[in-house]
Amino acid sequence: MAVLSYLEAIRETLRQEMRRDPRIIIYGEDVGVRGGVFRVTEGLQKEFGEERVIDSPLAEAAIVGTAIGAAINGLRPIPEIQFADFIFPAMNQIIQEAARIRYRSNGAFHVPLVIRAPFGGGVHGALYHSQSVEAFFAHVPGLKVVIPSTPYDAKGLLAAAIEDEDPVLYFEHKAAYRSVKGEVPEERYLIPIGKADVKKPGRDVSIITYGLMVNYSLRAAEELEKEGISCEVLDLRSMRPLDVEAILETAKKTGKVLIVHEDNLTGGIGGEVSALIAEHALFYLDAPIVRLAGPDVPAMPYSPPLEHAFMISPEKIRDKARELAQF
Amino acid sequence: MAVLSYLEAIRETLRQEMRRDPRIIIYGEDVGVRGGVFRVTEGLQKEFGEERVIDSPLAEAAIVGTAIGAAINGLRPIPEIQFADFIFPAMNQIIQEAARIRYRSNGAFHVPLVIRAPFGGGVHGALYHSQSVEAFFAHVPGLKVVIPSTPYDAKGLLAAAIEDEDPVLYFEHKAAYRSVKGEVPEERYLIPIGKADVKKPGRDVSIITYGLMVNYSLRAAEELEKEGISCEVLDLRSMRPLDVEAILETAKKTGKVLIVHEDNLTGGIGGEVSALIAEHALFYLDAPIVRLAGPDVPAMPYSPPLEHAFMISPEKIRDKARELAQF
Amino acid sequence: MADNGLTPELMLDMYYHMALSRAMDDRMWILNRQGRAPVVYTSNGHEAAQVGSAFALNRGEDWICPYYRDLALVLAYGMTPREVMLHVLGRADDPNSGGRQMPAHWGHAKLHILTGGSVVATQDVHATGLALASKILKDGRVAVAYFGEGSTSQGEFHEALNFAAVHKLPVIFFNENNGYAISVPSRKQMAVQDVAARAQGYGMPGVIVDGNDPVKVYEVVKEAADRARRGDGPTLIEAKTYRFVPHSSDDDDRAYRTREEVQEAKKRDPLILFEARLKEAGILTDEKLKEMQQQIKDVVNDATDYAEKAPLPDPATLWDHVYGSL
Amino acid sequence: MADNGLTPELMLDMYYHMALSRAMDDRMWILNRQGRAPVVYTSNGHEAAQVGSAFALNRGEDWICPYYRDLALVLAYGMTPREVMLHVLGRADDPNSGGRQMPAHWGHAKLHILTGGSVVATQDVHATGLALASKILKDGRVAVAYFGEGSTSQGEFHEALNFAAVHKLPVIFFNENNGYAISVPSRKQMAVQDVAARAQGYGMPGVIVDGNDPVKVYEVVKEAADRARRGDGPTLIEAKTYRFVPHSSDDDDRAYRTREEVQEAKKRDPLILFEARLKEAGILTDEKLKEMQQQIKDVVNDATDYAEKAPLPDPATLWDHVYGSL
Ligand SMILES: Cc1ncc(C[n+]2csc(CCOP(=O)(O)OP(=O)(O)O)c2C)c(N)n1
Ligand SMILES: Cc1ncc(C[n+]2csc(CCOP(=O)(O)OP(=O)(O)O)c2C)c(N)n1
Ligand SMILES: [Mg+2]
Ligand SMILES: [Mg+2]
Repeated sequence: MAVLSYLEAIRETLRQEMRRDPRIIIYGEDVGVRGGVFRVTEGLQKEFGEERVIDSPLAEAAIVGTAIGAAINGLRPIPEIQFADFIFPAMNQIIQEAARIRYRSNGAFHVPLVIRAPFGGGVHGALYHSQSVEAFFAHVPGLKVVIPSTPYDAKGLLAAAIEDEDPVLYFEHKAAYRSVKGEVPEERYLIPIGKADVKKPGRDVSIITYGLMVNYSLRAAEELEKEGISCEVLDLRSMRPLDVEAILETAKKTGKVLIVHEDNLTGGIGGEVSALIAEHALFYLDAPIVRLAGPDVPAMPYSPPLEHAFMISPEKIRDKARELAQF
Repeated sequence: MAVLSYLEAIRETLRQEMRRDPRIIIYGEDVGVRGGVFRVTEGLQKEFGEERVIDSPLAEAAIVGTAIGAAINGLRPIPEIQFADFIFPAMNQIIQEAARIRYRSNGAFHVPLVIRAPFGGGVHGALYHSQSVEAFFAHVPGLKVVIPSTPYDAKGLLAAAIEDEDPVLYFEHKAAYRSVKGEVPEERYLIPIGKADVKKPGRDVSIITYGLMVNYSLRAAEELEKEGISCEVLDLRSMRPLDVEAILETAKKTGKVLIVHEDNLTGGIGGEVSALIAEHALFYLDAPIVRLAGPDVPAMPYSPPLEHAFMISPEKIRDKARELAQF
Repeated sequence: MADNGLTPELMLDMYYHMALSRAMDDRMWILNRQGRAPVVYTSNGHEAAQVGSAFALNRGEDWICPYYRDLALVLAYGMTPREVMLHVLGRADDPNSGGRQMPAHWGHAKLHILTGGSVVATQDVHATGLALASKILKDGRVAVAYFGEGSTSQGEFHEALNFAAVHKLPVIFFNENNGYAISVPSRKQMAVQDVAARAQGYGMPGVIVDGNDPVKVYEVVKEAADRARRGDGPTLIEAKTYRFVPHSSDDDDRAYRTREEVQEAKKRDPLILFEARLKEAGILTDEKLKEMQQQIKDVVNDATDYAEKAPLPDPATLWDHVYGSL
Repeated sequence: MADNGLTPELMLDMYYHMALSRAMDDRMWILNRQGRAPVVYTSNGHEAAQVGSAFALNRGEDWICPYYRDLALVLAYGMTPREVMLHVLGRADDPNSGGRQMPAHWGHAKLHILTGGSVVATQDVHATGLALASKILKDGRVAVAYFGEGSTSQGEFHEALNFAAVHKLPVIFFNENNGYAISVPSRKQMAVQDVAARAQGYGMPGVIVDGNDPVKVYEVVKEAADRARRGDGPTLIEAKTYRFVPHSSDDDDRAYRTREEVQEAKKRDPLILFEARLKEAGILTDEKLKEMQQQIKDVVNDATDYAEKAPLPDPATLWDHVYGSL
């Protein structure tokens, strides 16, 4: 099996899907000639032509809004938002339109649409090239939100998102693009949206997380293993719908839950996960439910000491998990 | 003391504040000649002139964005978004600009701004005139979010929001505008943002809520009182910052917590409140933390049976609280 | 009039739909005043612009993206009075939304009437997207977005026109300029007289048309549609019109415009003007008119009765259609 | 040239700032290639447009709302090279952001340089708001928003211009049209040749100016500022320019434009043109030029050294300035 980077897995999946389904079009800022600012779409315009890989005007509401129209009229658009930070001008189209069209039309219309956007920090991107925005969308019924942590998942989740008949936000961690590598089968496969994945089984503490933090949590778990602490790492994969069953199962199994995300603590996905456990598995708990998340400051600063202070690291996860194990 | 409606309390506070501070301007769609579609700003243009009460173009990003500029250049703007549902085009200005300007400029700039918007359902407003949008903003460091439940709070919180040096979202429940009445002192007073309020003390169950649901919860508590069940009703008043201390105090006191909001369940304020308790007061709990919230459907439908099925009612609250008391 | 393709029959049919819409509209307001419809919107005064434009399209095949003002449009496009009333009364069988949306939030998949929400100007972008797909799929369809002049202040209006022009898409932007956005007069909305003045800045034709003349409207829309189908790109059309009644049943327009102004505008009531014109041309006789009026009365009564008897949605359906599959 | 108010001294000062900016810019790229600055942006090629416009304003009093392209602008507006380098290297004393923002995210309260984020076009709306306050407070200030042609596709550009025109605000929209938005050429950005063509649709003057000529730019900005101060409202100015180097240090412009095109554009390098012109006019001598070049070298070295020695932010300050008070 080929070993691909996270970025390559996404690119090759886009290519495979576009070969499979002529209705798929890609567009966004710089996705064509330039192949995207991260080069995720590199080579695709060459293969599929200017009509299927479109350099659009610099206008996110138009990018998403026209994709909605195009989806309704028979295409399968995969618009790219250049950085997740720039998705806000399209908020109105995503939340008020894409998410509500099926419901408001009583099922007469629907919007098969995959919005791709790189997110996350740790790459000197500063306030406006480091944001985690998944919580805004995970709050919205009608949307699905997925975040892969590995090249394998990147492929399977992207194919599933494209297959889905509803709008899916697909966030790619930019720090994972080149640093995370793994085996990826050549043939097409789908990873069901809404299913979490136990990336490492364990007994003492459950680490529930997603995205790049899965990789960091695995590193932390590995270190703790040497200390005799056994962590289970649950990769949520999908922020909406959440896999409630898997969340409760791991909570019940270990009785100690650490939730990790890079997004700001307050109002992040972690609160929802914690609340689900506190409502449905409370009496299995042996310790408080702990969240380790981005600090409640507006966004990630640029200067290395500040960026470092903001970012969640394997060490921070390890320390919190150890503390919890020893509770 | 005068008895005012919730709406009148807001209008009279705006008037009082504008008399006090000539830097205050109001603008938005239909706020001038028409006095707002709910007539909250009625009479203000007559008193303060067209320059201080401005009928703006139909453009929410411009309404909020120009208010940011005006605030930085010395005014105290109070823009109105006609319905909270229409705040999405301004999301970019609120989240990426207003919330981050102080932080990104290292304190050199700040944005004293109060964004008013009617929210909430139960008035046949359907999908786009019934929404609760507070969770989106409560997730954002740099913003403050308040929601009054009574005319008294409406005045004190609005004055405090105007006094605040940072952007505050002030959401008004449109079903409360005329139905909720109460005594309001003539003189100016501030209710500190970030402080919750025990609207009714109790022993058996804590109901943590805000906005119109405070009124509904009080009704439920009254009924349960007759059954010998004593509920404490905590009005959060401020969604950001949350009054963590007050939340933990009531949770520890009763050991049984019911969180109520009209906004969709998943990703709503309730998850955050629950997570705070599950992390910091877990061992005081005698029962699972229960959330009663708007269903996870895209937005409130129009037709009465569907609207009714969506809305939280005093009866639904009563039943849940009773269940919890009997746990 | 012959060379534009409008036969006497078509013109009579236009008139019928204008009159039907006015009658439906009046009935809706009565239902509201009787407490049987919590809120209603209106197309009263806009009928010529809407019906004229509908007739210029390949109805049911081309896409229209209406807004809440477009009752006459959707009727002319094929929505039945019964369907409209099911919608207005929030009934389960409402094809627009199954009773989920407020009245006047149109959408009819089979007729290619795009579902609309309340947020103004979003449909401008959707129409552009529909047209993008049509260009790629070569399905020959034109998409038309309808919108008020107030909504042109929204950023999405701008983004839509710009995108459409760059990609030369088969789309028409049809503005119904009635001079007000609820209470805000257009001089507070924009510093130019005409919405059409913006077209040049996007690189597309901007056409002003008398919105009280359905034939003129028909002609300019036809031309724009031909242009679109030829691959020559979008057109911005501005129909000058007037709303004769308040914005919605929750509005009171006396707060912001004089009765004299409204009376003055009513002298150019498109329904009355077109009636006179058809009579003058010998297309409409007194007899035919009476017959038509009776037919409309019957149709409106039938639609109202039908909808009032129709069941409301089952509360359990609250959970339907959140997703296609989970 | 006398009647425009530009004395020889002022013109020399203009040239100095253009050359200083170019030198600072070059240094920043070196720092990047050496791994000492993770990312840098550029104003290389835009200097005449930026400096010319700055000199036409009441510097430090009027508001400017720059974007990441505007190094020459902020230098001409009074930001010192040391301040710039503190910013570029993310130092604690960076007056723009205390090291919080990426390089080229300007903001300097004392100089009335508005803080900017990365989201394009938001500053157009802020400038409009600053001007709204100026109009109400009668403080005599003009606000100027700077932006690339790519960003004019954003809805907020439209909303800003419309709002400003309706309220006749003292604001100038200054477009630096370099023909590309990263890799996207302007023909894929808009279907018109000139950004200025949009002005008419808002009811304001649209002025095209040679962005390689700082004097011409100075003149049109001066006129627009006078107009604004007179209460006659906003102006849209389009300076035609070119970016000589990649979009940022992360970009590789060979992917989207030929070397020939870049070479051709460089024949109109504003720095070289202005130097020749000043020499021709006898304002700049070889001696003076040499002296200036040495001065610039020293200043740039000093700024770099100073900033490199300056402390990075204390991690504990991560929590500062979230709110004024809680
Ligand atoms: C984004 C948004 N903001 C506010 C509203 C509330 N609103 C509904 S209609 C309307 C006025 C629209 O005026 P115009 O576009 O001229 O259309 P008309 O009603 O005159 O046909 C407003 C402000 C809305 N629907 N959407
Ligand atoms: C809303 C938004 N979308 C995308 C980006 C990413 N981006 C940064 S600069 C740029 C191109 C801007 O081009 P232009 O406005 O012409 O300015 P120039 O860089 O050419 O001076 C893009 C797409 C952004 N900063 N903001
Ligand atoms: Mg109008
Ligand atoms: Mg450019």
